[in-house]
This record gives sequence, structure tokens and C-alpha cells, in this order.
Amino acid sequence: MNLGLYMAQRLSAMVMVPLVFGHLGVMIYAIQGGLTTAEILERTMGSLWWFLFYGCFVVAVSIHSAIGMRVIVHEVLKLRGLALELVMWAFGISILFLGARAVMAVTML
Amino acid sequence: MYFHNPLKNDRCAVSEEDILEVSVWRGTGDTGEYETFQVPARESQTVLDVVTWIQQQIDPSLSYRYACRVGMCGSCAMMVNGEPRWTCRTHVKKVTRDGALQIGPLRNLPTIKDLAADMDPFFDKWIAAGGVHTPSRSRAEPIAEVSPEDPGRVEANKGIECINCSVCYAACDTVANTPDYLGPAALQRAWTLYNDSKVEDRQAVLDAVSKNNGCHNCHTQGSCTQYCPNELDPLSAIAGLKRASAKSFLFKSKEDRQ
Amino acid sequence: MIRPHRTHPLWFAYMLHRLSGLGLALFLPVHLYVLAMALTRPASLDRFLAFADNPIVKLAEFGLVFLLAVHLFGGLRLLALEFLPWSGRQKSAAAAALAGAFLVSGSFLLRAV
Amino acid sequence: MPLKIDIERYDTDILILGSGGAGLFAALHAHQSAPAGTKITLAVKGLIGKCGCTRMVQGGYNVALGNGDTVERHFMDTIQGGKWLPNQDMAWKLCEQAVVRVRELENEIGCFFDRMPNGQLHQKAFAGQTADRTVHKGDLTGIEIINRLMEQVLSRPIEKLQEHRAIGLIPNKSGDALAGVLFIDMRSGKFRFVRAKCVMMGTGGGPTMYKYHTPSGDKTMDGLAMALRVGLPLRDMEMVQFHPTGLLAGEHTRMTGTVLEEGLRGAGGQLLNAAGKRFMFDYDDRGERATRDVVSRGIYAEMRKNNNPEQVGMFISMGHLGPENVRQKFAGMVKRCADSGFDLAAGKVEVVPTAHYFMGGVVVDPDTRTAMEGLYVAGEDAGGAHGSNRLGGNGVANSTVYGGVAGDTMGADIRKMPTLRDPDEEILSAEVERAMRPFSNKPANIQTLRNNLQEAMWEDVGVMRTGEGMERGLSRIADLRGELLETGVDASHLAFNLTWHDWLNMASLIDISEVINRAALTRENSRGAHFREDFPEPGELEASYFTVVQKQGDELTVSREDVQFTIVKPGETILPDDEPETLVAAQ
Ligand SMILES: Cc1cc2nc3c(=O)[nH]c(=O)nc-3n(C[C@H](O)[C@H](O)[C@H](O)COP(=O)(O)OP(=O)(O)OC[C@H]3O[C@@H](n4cnc5c(N)ncnc54)[C@H](O)[C@@H]3O)c2cc1C
Ligand code: HEM
Ligand code: SF4
Ligand code: F3S
Ligand code: FES
Repeated sequence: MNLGLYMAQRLSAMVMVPLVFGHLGVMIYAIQGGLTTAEILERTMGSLWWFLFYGCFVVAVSIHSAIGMRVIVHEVLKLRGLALELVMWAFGISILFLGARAVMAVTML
Repeated sequence: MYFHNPLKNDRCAVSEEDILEVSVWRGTGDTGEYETFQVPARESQTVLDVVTWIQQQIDPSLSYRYACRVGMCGSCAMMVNGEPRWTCRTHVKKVTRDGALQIGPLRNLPTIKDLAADMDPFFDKWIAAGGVHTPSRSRAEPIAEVSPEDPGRVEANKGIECINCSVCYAACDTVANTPDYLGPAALQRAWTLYNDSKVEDRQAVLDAVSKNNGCHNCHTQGSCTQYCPNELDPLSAIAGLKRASAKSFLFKSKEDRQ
Repeated sequence: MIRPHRTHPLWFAYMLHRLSGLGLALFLPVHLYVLAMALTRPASLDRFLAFADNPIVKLAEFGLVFLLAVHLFGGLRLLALEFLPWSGRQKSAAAAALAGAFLVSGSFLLRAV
Repeated sequence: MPLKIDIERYDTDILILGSGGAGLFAALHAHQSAPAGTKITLAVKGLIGKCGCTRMVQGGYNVALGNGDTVERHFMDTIQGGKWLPNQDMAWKLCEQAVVRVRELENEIGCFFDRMPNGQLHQKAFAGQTADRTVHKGDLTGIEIINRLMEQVLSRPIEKLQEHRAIGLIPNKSGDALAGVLFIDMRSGKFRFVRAKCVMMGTGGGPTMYKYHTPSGDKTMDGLAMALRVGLPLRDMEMVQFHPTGLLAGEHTRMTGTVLEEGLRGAGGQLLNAAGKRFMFDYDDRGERATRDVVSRGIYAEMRKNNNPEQVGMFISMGHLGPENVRQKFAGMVKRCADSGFDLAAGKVEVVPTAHYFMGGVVVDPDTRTAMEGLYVAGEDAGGAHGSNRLGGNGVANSTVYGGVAGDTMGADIRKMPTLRDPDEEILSAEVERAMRPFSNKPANIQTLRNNLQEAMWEDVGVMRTGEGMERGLSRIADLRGELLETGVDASHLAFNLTWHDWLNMASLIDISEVINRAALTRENSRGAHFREDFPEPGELEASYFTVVQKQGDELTVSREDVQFTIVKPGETILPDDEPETLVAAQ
């Protein structure tokens, strides 16, 4: 882990903080207020704001968790060099891909 | 068992019931096993005294290392009941569990023999972390005037009394998991340099600790601060380095753009 | 058994943060995948709602939120420690952050069930 | 010898023994002054920078840095403290160069010494000084100095031979120059012979043949014993400095003998006898604040009066100064005492005089050259700078100043030395055999012998000496030498075999104990650290002599040589007439 990776991981974490709070807040509010999932979905569909909200999250989380996984894999499985880079990128890209699909599903359909 | 004849003026001799069960690591490199010895318990007795007693009275082939015997040289650290400690200043009573002690070589370093660890990697990293002053003036010039209240000085002083005993290094799981990791003591030394107003090239200090093996690997486990026998706080020093390097990362890229 | 040199609050905070991060990293893809599939394939909301009512899914979703809360507070603690001028009270900060995490996730749990 | 001897051979250009203030400075200065490409090797009995006594320096470093203080005043204090026995040229160079060395430590090496609020160095006065001149870093000055020096050395291309114990100085065939040094690689137990054009010896003496002693465990007079064997003259060998307040915690703990700092007495600490009564004013007007030698004798005399086997030492008591205050001012000391179960802040701690520093050493010139070409000696191993007593704060000044001088001198001299010298192979194998001697005997307990030697030296050649006692001491030492030569060590594991090294330590200590004893018998007066009850007077200062011991064949010869007053004569001073006697404010 060097300064570049560290900054990427910490900055992405900082980006996620308000987003996660927002998301958790909505969830708690939704469940408490008796909102159904359907109602939520209705609101998010077609909303540019929600698209940006979850879009940001997905980008940040793919960066953040890919670096996090890199660290764990390196420390626990002792992977290093090219293999380590591949694991990180593969993980990041998969999350990004899955996340992008989910965001589309939630906001665009 | 054989009892060392209590010397003339020894007021601390004890009855035969007070026996410590001491298991000691014997071996070289990665191979070895624990061997158990019985040692008489005494009043003012340090873990180093126990080890010494075994070598002098029971098994002359036991290897260990010490020098100053008063907590200044940092040569005598070992694992005592699974925790890293300076043995010359660790009172037996504070660490025995049911009258038993387990003593092993310091963790995270290669073992030379028995209780003596090879400390070279620790010092190689000390230097690799940039832990050395680059001359700011010559011996012909006067000594810099520095106020003792200067904030940088206050910060540097917090970490300067490190005796490089490697206790923190042995306590840190990140060192265990990432063998290249510079480790708490070396990074703390870098932090004292960064805060030393006599150091001119602070960026060089940050660069040295910002590589793949640097301060950003620290996961704030805090075992370093927990175990430092001198009550130093490498955890906070490393956090300071992270903060300073992050700042320089943001500012430097700005400057580059200008 | 937990090795003796690890038995202090900061180390537990570290391990909790790592495990929650790992948990998130492993379950989030599943969450995202399921979410996308449920919504896209049949292109029908009903299907999803039925799916979301499934207790196993509910539990998994709850676990995710729980992990997120733990990890979030742990992460905030770390960010504060690293980026704010810290005091010498990391231990209590760790404890407070953990307590906060459990409080929030706990209250969520109570309401959700 | 039935065991097959294998000696690994190794060549370097400059070889340095020891990594205290002397060794590390020698390495740095040799690196700076020798021609490019010169191979420099640092060999040390422990780990670099982590053994020896420089690291244990608490009080600080004497240096005259102005504010009324001058090099002349520092010099006069040193001569008077040494009771006119110092080699004046060496003492002068010590005081003069200390100024440069401290600037070097701060500016080039990176040490940081305590400052006053105005940003200038803080200086205090040890007992026996007439100015506030001791520079320090809290009460852990040695750690600051050695850590910074160690970093400098580790970051340079200087070869390291760690846990290499020097066991013999090996001359060339004609015996007029040094060829190299024989070592035991302690980690493997193998012998290694290192040839070098220049060798600096800085193994730091170490009077650890006394029952109570302060120095680190690795110091056992190896250097002086080697110098003696190779025929070099040793001077002032009767001069052993005792620190008055060593911790007494029982014989089974290594804590016993370790020093309770001088500052405790300076701050008003009281010494109490078994009856709880203060006694130092019975011996000196300055009471507890008298110099080390005086206080040591006071405590020793009280101990003798007491004669109660249950109650060996005297007590130091700080409680009347307010436990909180003491706890704050002497945090390190209080914690250290607490570790061995004593409450320094509120209770009383049992103390005993403890052998601290060795003034005697190899005869050298002010450039650290010895009588043998290629051998240089600096630090506590070198005699002359302190005479009969060392001022607190002059020890580390001496090792750092002269270590640097040795490095510079070697860097210059080596240009005139085109080739390495070949060793006298006979001496080389004789030294190997000497070290292997215990393997042919039945293993036995060496610690018992060490204890007996320490008792003998403490009782018969200790704080107060008599002719009769020392004669007895000589025969006890002779008996112990005989016993040691019959005592064996199990040869089945030679790697990191501390017991073998205990044996070798004993061999060095016995040799030098005898030298101390003989030199002390030869000095029939009392000066500084040397006090004879049968000759309590200092003798005529103008006729001051120092003792020289040399080994010729198997015989020790002891002689007296006149002190040369090259700079100042007894009764005179080099300070201007109107200078006050002391600049230290009365406490
Ligand atoms: C507790 C204590 C406190 C002191 N406080 C002060 C003070 O406040 N002020 C002051 O001026 N002085 C003080 N002194 C004295 C001062 O420490 C010494 O005068 C000085 O440091 C000696 O330096 P040195 O380099 O000659 O030897 P040391 O620093 O002792 O170094 C000797 C080195 O030689 C090595 N060595 C020994 N034998 C061998 C061998 N056979 N082969 C290879 N290497 C060997 C040792 O391992 C060590 O590295 C104090 C001493 C002690 C013990
Ligand atoms: C919500 C805001 C979040 C914050 C503030 C945050 C903060 C952090 C921080 C500071 C670290 C570094 C820990 C260290 O180096 O010891 C980290 C590690 C990690 N995070 Fe997050 N994180 C957040 C969300 C997430 C999410 C959503 C995931 C998963 C998808 C995740 C996965 C990880 C992983 C796997 C690690 C590595 C753990 C380790 O190295 O011990 N994080 N997080
Ligand atoms: S920081 Fe503390 S534990 Fe670590 S090496 Fe220094 S003194 Fe030892
Ligand atoms: S124990 Fe290790 S992980 Fe960091 S806080 Fe200390 S260096
Ligand atoms: S022996 Fe020096 S620190 Fe323990």
C-alpha cells in the first residue's frame, strides 16, 4: 500500500460517508414509515438525482473495496506483484459492473 | 533439583515451595521446541534474572542477549507469556500466570538461537524509513537556537526516547502479515525527523515513508503503543505521517499544476 | 484462541473493521447482482417484492446493513484519527465508535423485525 | 589440542572495535577522512550501538560553551578533579575539542540536547565543576547520542561484524606493528582473523570485577587484557571510580549495582544509615553533595561500622522533598526503582557504592596512537585524560572527542601504509588455544568464580584499600586464576554459547584485577578515586607520579613515572587573575 492507493481508498471512503448515511437513513425511514419497497422504487425510477447518488456510490465503493481487498489478499494470502494487481482490478471492475447494472435497474427502468 | 547456594547477604532466599515453572524456547531458525525448567522464585526478580539463572545454574548452553540491564539499550526483549516485553525491567510477579512463565524469542524477527533474535531487519528498516539526520550545518557553525516550546520540537520529543527495542515491532500484526512493512519504531523515528526544525528536506522524509512498505500500511492496531515499555506512542506518530503525506499529496499535485 | 498480544480494544476495533469490510466486499456483489437481476429479468416489480419478502433475503439484507453500520463507524473513527489532530484518547474513541455502531444497528434491528 | 581449529580470514583497511561513543565516532571520522575506497569495518561484542556504556549516559556531556565558562576553566576543573595526575595535553584536547564535537553532534549527527526558553543549550553543573557546563537530553543523554550516531553509521557503507568478540591483538612477525585482530564470531562460535592496516580499540574498559558495578554486561576489560598481553604499557590502573549510589536489590538480580543518578543527591536527597540517621556531614562539609569519591567512602565507612549481615547498604531518601515532586522530577528513576519493587518517591531505597568507570588505560599520545604501529586506542580504554578521577560528564566527552580524533588520525596515517601486515602465526594459534582452553576441562559453574572474584575485589581492592588487604587480594586473585584454568566449558554447542564467553570474560577480568591490585599497591598515597587507609595523604603534588604496568614475558612490571606539567603546575592556574572561583550559584 503506497500513498496513491491510500489516498484513493481514504478519499473514496469520505465520499461514501454521506451517501451511506443517506441510504441508511432512507432505509430506516422507509421501514419505519411503512413505505414499501415498491413506493421507493417508484420514486427513484427515472430520477437523475438518484442516479447520480447511487452512481457515485458505486464508483466509490468499487475503488474502495478493491483496494481493501487488495490489502487483505496481500496480507493473508501473501499475494504480491502482478497477481495482486490483477486481483484488485478484477474485483474493482466486477463491482463497478454489477453496481452499474443495479443502478440502472433501480433508476432507469 | 539443584539449588544455587544463596549467597551470604542474600535476604531474599525463599523456601522450596516457591518455584517457577519456566518454559523456554530452544532452537535455531524456525525449528525448536519449548523446554521446561524449574527456577526458584525471588523477591526482586526480573524475567532476565530468570533466564540468566537458567543459563548460569541449569543449562549453560542457553542463548539470549542483554547489555545494560536497566532498560536503556533495548537488547533484551523477548516474548513473555505471548507478549513482547523488555525482560530486564519486567518484574516476574507482574507476568507469571499460576506460577508459570513461557519465554520465547521476539516475534517477527528471525531467531538466531534460543531467545536471541536477529535484529538486522529491524535496523535495516530504520534506515530505509529515512531514519537518519542529513547535516543541516557544519561543526564549525553555531548550534541552532530552538525554543523548547516550538510545536515541532514538542511533537518530536514525544517519540525521541525510543530505545529501539523492537517490542512494538514484535507486537504489530501488520509487520507479521506484510514482512516488508517498515514497522512502528522506524516510522516513529521518521516522524520525529519530520518535526525536527533542523531537518531541511521534510518532503524527503515523507517520500521515504510513502512507498509500498511505508506508513500507509498501518491499520491502527495500536499494539505498538500498547506494548511500548517507554510509553511512547508510535500509533499517533504514524497517524501524523499519514496526515502529513496526505496533505503533501493534495498540495503537491496542486503546485505541479500551477 | 486469541493470542495474548491482541487482547486490547484497539486491536479488536481493527479486526472488527477488517471483518466488516470483508463481509461487505463479499456480500455487496451478491446484493447488487440480485437487485439487478430481480429488477431486469422479469421486468416486474411484483417478482422483486415477493423476493424481498423472503426471510432469508431479509436476513441477508439486514446483515449487509448491519455490517455497513459497523464498518461506517469504524471507518469514521479511522478517518478522524488519521486526518484530524488527534488526542491521546484513541481507546475511548474506539469504544465510543463501536458503541455508536451497535446502537444504530441495534435500533435498526429492533425496528426491522 | 585435539579439536581441529578453523580460522576464517578476512581483510579490511580500518578496523574498529566497539560501538560506544569512541567506536562510532571513529567509524564516522575514518569514513570522512580516509581516501575513497578504504574499507572500514566495525566489530562489536553486542549489536551496533546497543551495547557499551555510552548509551547508558544519563547526566550529560561537559562542554564549555561560553556564558562565562571557558575551555580554560573546564581544563582546570579536569586537572583539579584528577588531582594533578592527568596527562595535561590530553585533558586540554578533551576540553577544547568537546566544543567542536558537541556542535558536530547537534549540526551533523542530528542530536538534540535540551534547550533553555531562549533556545540555547541548557547546561547544568555536576559535582566538582565550577560552571554550568553539562549539556544533556533529559536524563537519557546517552540514548540520544548513540541512537543518532548509530543511524549515521548504519546508513554508510561501513562493514559490520556484530556479535564478534575480539580475543587477541595479533602483531606481525617482528612484533613492532599490529597485523590484525582475532575474533570469535559469537553467533557461530567460529574463529575469525581480520587483518587491517589500522585498528582502533574502543572496548570501553569496564570495572565489572567488582561485586557492585554499573557498566553494561558486555564490558569485561577485554581490550585492556588484550593490550596487556601484547605488551603495551597501561597507566593509572589503580584508579577505579565508584558511584556512591548503586541500587541494592539482592544478589540474584542484575538490577543490583545499577546507578541511581547523581541528580538525586544534588536535588537534596538524603543518605541515611541503618539507624535512620544522616551521616554524610560527619565526613564532609558538603554533606550528600560532596564529590563521588568522598560520598562513596562515607557510605562505605558507615557500612563497615554497621556490620549487620541483614543490613548491607545505606539508604537514600527523597520523601522529604514531596513524593509528587520527586515522581515528576525523576520520573525515569522512580519508575526504574518501582520495577524492582522500591518506592523512591516516598520510601527509602537501599544503596551501595558501585564500580562505575575506569580511569586507567592504554598509554596513548593525544592523537590516540599507541606504542604499537597500527593500533589506536580511544575512550575508556585509553588512560591519561582523567588522571585519578573523572568528572561527571567528562566520560562521554572523552569517548566522542577521542573516537573522532582516532578516526581522523587513522584516515591520515593509512595513506602511509601501503600494505596489510602478516600476522605472527604462532601468536595467532596461541591465542586460539587460549580461548579453547576450557574445552579440555570438565565443565563447572563459572558464575561461582565470578562471584568470588567480585567479593575479593570489593573487599580487598575496593573503595578503601590497605597494603595488607591488597596482598590478600593478590593471593585470592591468583587462586581464582588457577581455578579458572581448571574450569571447563561444554564444547558441544559453540554457537551463541554465553557460558564460553563468561569464561573468557573471567579471564580478562582476572588479568586486569591483578593489574589494578599491583598498581594500587605501588601508589603509596591517596589521590582521587584511590584511597589507602595506610597512606591517607595525597603526597606532594609537585612530585606527582602515575603508575605504569606492563607485561614482559610472563612478568608484570609496575613502575612510576613523573607527571609532566606541560600546561599548568600545581598551585597555579591558567585562568585570568580576576576570575571567580566558581560560576555555579550556591544551592
Ligand atoms: C550508568 C552509566 C552512566 C554514565 N553516565 C555518564 C554521564 O552522565 N556522563 C559522562 O560523561 N559519562 C557517563 N558515563 C561514562 C561513559 O558512559 C563512558 O565514559 C563512555 O561512554 C565510554 O565510551 P566508550 O566508547 O569508551 O565505551 P562504551 O560506550 O562502553 O563502548 C564499548 C564498546 O566496546 C564493545 N566491546 C567490549 N568488549 C569487546 C570485545 N572484546 N570485542 C569487541 N567489542 C567489544 C562493547 O560491546 C561496546 O560496544 C556513564 C557510565 C555508566 C555505566
Ligand atoms: C461507508 C463508508 C465507509 C468508510 C468510511 C470506510 C472506511 C474504511 C477505511 C478507513 C478503511 C481502511 C482501514 C485500514 O486500512 O485499516 C477501510 C477498509 C476497507 N473497507 Fe471500507 N469504508 C466504507 C465503506 C465500505 C464498503 C461499502 C465496503 C465494501 C464493499 C468497504 C470495504 C472495505 C474493505 C474490504 C476494507 C479493507 C479492510 C482492511 O484492510 O482491514 N468499505 N474502509
Ligand atoms: S517505540 Fe517503544 S517499543 Fe518500539 S522500539 Fe521504541 S522503545 Fe521499543
Ligand atoms: S501495531 Fe502496527 S498496525 Fe499500526 S498502530 Fe501500531 S504499527
Ligand atoms: S538489557 Fe538493556 S534494555 Fe534490557
